Amino acid sequence: MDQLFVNLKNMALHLIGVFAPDWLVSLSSILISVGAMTFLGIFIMMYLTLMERKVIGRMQNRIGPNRVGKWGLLQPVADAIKMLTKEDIVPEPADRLLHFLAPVMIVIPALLIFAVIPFGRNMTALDLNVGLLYFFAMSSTTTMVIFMAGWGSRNKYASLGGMRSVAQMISYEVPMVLSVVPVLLSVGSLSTGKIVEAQADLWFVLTPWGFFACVIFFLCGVAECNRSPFDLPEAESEIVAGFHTEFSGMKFALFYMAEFMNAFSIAALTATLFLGGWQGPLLPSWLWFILKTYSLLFVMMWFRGTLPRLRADQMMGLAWKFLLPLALVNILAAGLHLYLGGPAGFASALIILLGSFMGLSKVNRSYVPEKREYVLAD
Amino acid sequence: MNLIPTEHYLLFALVLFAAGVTGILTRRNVIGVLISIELMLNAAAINLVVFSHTVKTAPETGQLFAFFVIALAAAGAAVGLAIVLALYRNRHTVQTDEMNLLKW
Amino acid sequence: MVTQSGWIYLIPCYPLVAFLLNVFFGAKVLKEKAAWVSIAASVLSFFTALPFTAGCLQGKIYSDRFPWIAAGNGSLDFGYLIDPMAAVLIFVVTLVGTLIVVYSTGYMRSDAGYHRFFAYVSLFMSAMTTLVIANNFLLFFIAWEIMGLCSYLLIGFWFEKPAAAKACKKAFLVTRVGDIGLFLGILTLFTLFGTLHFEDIKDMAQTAAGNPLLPAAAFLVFCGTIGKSAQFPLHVWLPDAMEGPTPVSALIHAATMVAAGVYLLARAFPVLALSPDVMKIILYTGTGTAFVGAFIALGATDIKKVLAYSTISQLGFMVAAMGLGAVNAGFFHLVTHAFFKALLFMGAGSVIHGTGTQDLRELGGLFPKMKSTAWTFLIGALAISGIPPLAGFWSKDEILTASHGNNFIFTVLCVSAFITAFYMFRLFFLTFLGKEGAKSGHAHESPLSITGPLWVLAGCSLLAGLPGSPFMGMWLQNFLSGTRHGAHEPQAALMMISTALGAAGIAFAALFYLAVPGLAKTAEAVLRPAGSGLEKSMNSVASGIGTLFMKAGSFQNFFDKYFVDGIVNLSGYAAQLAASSIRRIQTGLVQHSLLVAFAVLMVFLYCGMK
Amino acid sequence: MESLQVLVKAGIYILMAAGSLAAIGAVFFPNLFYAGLSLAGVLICVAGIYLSAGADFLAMVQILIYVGAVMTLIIYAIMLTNIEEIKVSHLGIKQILLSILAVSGFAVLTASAILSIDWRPLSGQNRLEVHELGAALMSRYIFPFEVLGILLFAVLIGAIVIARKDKV
Repeated sequence: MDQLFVNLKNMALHLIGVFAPDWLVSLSSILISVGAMTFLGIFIMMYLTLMERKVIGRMQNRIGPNRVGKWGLLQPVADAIKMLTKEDIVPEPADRLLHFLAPVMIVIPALLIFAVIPFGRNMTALDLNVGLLYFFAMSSTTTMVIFMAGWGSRNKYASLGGMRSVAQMISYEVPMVLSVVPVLLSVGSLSTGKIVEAQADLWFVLTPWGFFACVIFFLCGVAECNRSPFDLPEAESEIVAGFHTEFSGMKFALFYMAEFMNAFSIAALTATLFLGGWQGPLLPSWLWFILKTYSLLFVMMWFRGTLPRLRADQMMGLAWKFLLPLALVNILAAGLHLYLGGPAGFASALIILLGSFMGLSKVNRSYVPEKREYVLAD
Repeated sequence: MNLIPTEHYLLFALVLFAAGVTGILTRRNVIGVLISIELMLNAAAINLVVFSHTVKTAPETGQLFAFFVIALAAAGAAVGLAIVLALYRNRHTVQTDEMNLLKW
Repeated sequence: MVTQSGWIYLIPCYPLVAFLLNVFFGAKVLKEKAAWVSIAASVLSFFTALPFTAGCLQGKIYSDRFPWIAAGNGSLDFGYLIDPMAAVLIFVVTLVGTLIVVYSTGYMRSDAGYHRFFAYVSLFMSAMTTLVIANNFLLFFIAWEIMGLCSYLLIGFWFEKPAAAKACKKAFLVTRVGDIGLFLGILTLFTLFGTLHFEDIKDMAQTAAGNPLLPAAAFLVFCGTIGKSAQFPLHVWLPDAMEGPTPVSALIHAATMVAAGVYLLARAFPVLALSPDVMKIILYTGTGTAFVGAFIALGATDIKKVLAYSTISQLGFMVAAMGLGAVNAGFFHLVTHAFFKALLFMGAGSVIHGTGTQDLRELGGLFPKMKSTAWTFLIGALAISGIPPLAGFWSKDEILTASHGNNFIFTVLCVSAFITAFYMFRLFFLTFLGKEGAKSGHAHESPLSITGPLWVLAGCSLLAGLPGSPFMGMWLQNFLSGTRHGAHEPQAALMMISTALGAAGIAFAALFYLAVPGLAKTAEAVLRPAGSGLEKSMNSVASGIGTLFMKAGSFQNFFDKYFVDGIVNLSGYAAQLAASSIRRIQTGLVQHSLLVAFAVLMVFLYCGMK
Repeated sequence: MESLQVLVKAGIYILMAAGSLAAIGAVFFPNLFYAGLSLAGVLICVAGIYLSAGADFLAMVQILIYVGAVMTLIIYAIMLTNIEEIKVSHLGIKQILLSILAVSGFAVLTASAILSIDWRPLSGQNRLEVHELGAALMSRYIFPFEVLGILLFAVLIGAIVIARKDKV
């Protein structure tokens, strides 16, 4: 069962290999995996929207979409049709090229990231030995695309929203990259496959530095995709809808899809790096992977359902004044843990981490603006 | 496994470099000039990478130097753009031909 | 036998001290007593000079040098030289000077600038004496210039009178033209001989015989004389110089300063002798001036103008003598002329003092009122006309005998002598005889301080001729030349002719002005326009020369402004032009300089690749 | 496998062509935002070239630093100095012609130099593992690495001091 999909692919290849020249066979193997990725992306995106609305509904003591299809299962299809049929409005002063290009170019990196995610034992599409760095590179290109969207639509709010989300993404990218360093220290390689294999006996999340790294990584990930507590840029109550205010119809759908794909990849990577990816006792590898990823997705939705939105300065403060120092200390703790090994390392790492956590939270007492007395108009 | 003969890499780098220089010489906007400078730096980095393996004792020299080039380019761009902003604030222009205080 | 004596330096110093005293203490301290200081100074210099004149009589020559400017290996040194010629002249100058100073105490009595006058006169005396005893051309030239200054100051003494101011300027400028010639002449002499001392030049004259510079030097020196001694082209300043007080005219424009020019010719004679054509120029100028001067004097109506033109004419005689080579004759005439011309001027002075006017038409019949002036004036007139026993006859006769060879010159000089006699007695008859003029009414005789010197000079005019006359065997000429045969043999015939000329002149004057009453008016009617016409033509010639100089000056100014300055400005402008063109390169645009840098890089690359 | 190689070679040439086009675009686009984006295109093509030349780590770093950080900086600068409106984006025609002339001269010279040399002995790559790079960075090139760190730190502070409004 474990290698189900791999075997399927090989069978298909043999089938093609019968009557096609060999170069066509290798080409088709690439095509098959790419096709699978794309289909997976779209399928996930659609049913994540549904899942989210169901979960948020349940949290708000309501059922969520159940009109369309059994338990609302066809709701995503309905949304898709709606999105396709909606008229695609392009604002007059907008820059035609940028307005068209932005949605296209935001989906590309989101999809490219899937190549690196290990869905199951030797089920990673492209096992680069710089896999993780590849992930960070792709996620960083989105900043430029957001600018394009914001600037292209010539809308003051859109460009301001774009600037804000870019600033937020850059701020959270730094702690995210640093939080991954302890994992590299212990594994010694950037390739995602090796990382998962290294967690065969012990998931990293169970080590002190691993746990903190996982929390930092997950929080930064959430911030990267502008979700939940950090969704200030396109929050309804704030500046209209952030950088994609001027987009409607299919273009807006693409933005929406890219957002969910990013969320999925963040969850997948957190699972790969810290929760042991597809490592799991009984179930087939890919099933473990799906379980872990979706549980993390559930946490994200949980955040969305419960946590209030962070103010802009609080958000920035969290990134630069809390997560970044914590990540740095985490690297130190991981170093100690690996170097000393055994319980001594474990204890020292734990102590350092808890100490720094307490210190940082004390230092970062939430900023209470001084009491303002209001002068009533006489 | 060298797929491409080295000349083509060098020619591509030359094209980039030539474009960069033309950009610097013709662009009327300082940020345009900065963009051209980035082009030239990339051209140089390509050459470094292409010849990195020729140093038998330390084959990774070229690539590391390319890495340093990229880092420095980023630093350069940062300071350059900071200066552009300061310039814009003081002289309300970023056109190179309007910045001719040294004109006789 | 050459000897030295310190006393000689004192001769010019006494008047100089007098000058300084008058200048610094004249106004406040001396006031009236300024005259006594000058008189004392001139008397002292006269008595200091006397022993040296005597020394020269015994054949001694006083000469000494002291280095004044040490330039490189050679050095310009000053000093004095008293040889027979200087001895005689120093005697004459100091004597006449003293008499005139005494005369002017009376004449200038009530004048405001009393001390100033005597200061200038003393300065003039010291300059004249320095000139006489100088032993080289440079000291001579310095004294020459100071005399020019003094003549300027004295002519313009009554500077509030515009005519006087104009006259002194005119005198100074015209003599300056001559002085420039003299200065160039001195420089040429210096280049020729390397020294300026009279004896050295006399010895070395032969060496430069062939050199073309010699005639040039000679002519240039002669220019000095033309200027100072009022010869033909540059004589215009002398008649105007009459604006000055009469003693000034007497001292400067009769006796001493104008004589300096002739003394210069005498000193430079060795050089002149070597250039025959310059001698010819001198001769013709001299005779020309003599004739013209005499003719204009005929038409003059002002006493002093008549005497001024007569001085010009007599100087013409002396210069002609020099031109003929008869240095001693010329010099002898200079000495006699000094005496009787000073006498005539002082006579005229006392007439002016008495009547208050200079115009002949307002004078007449003064004989009974001013007896001594009249008699002395008569003696002077007789002397100048060349009546035998008096001084004028002997010296003029000498000149006539010298010019005997060249009959054209001889005839012109004879005519001039005749005209001289005629205009002198015309002057005498118009002022002293005939009927009373407008101003003759209340004329009165001048005081003793004026008539005294008149009588002394009358005596000198009587006696001065004898030393040069045959009675004393041509002693003066021999003494001057230092040889036995100083002068030409006196020919009885010539003597007869010259006396005849003088007598004829006087007779005609008497005929015209005394005998026939109507004839005087017609004569005047004819003579006056002729005289003034000639005067005007002479003036126009002089001003022609002036404008010539003006043209040269303006051309030089034009050349200097446009060529010399032009070139300088051009270089400045060229530099500026070059700079402004190069400046354009500095466009201030960064990309331009980058482009240039890149182009240069490409050139290096290309060279590297070849 | 050689069919794959043909594909890769074709890919590389396409990347080079795209890179050159994007570079020319970056230089000649009047609208500066497009120029910025074409620069991003060039950077990504160059990253592809690095991959083909065997420098994977460098490619990823290139994209991460250049496209992530430098492009953001450039676009920020563009937005803050609202250059968009100014129409004339290039200098006078004379300057353009002269510089093109000079550059083409330079290009011809260098190209002739490149083509005249036989590079074969020098060609050939070896794909370097990231850990090899890391080891070399920390052993042989530790000094440049530290200096780079200090430099970036200084640049960080410097850029902020220059760019911010002086608190007057």
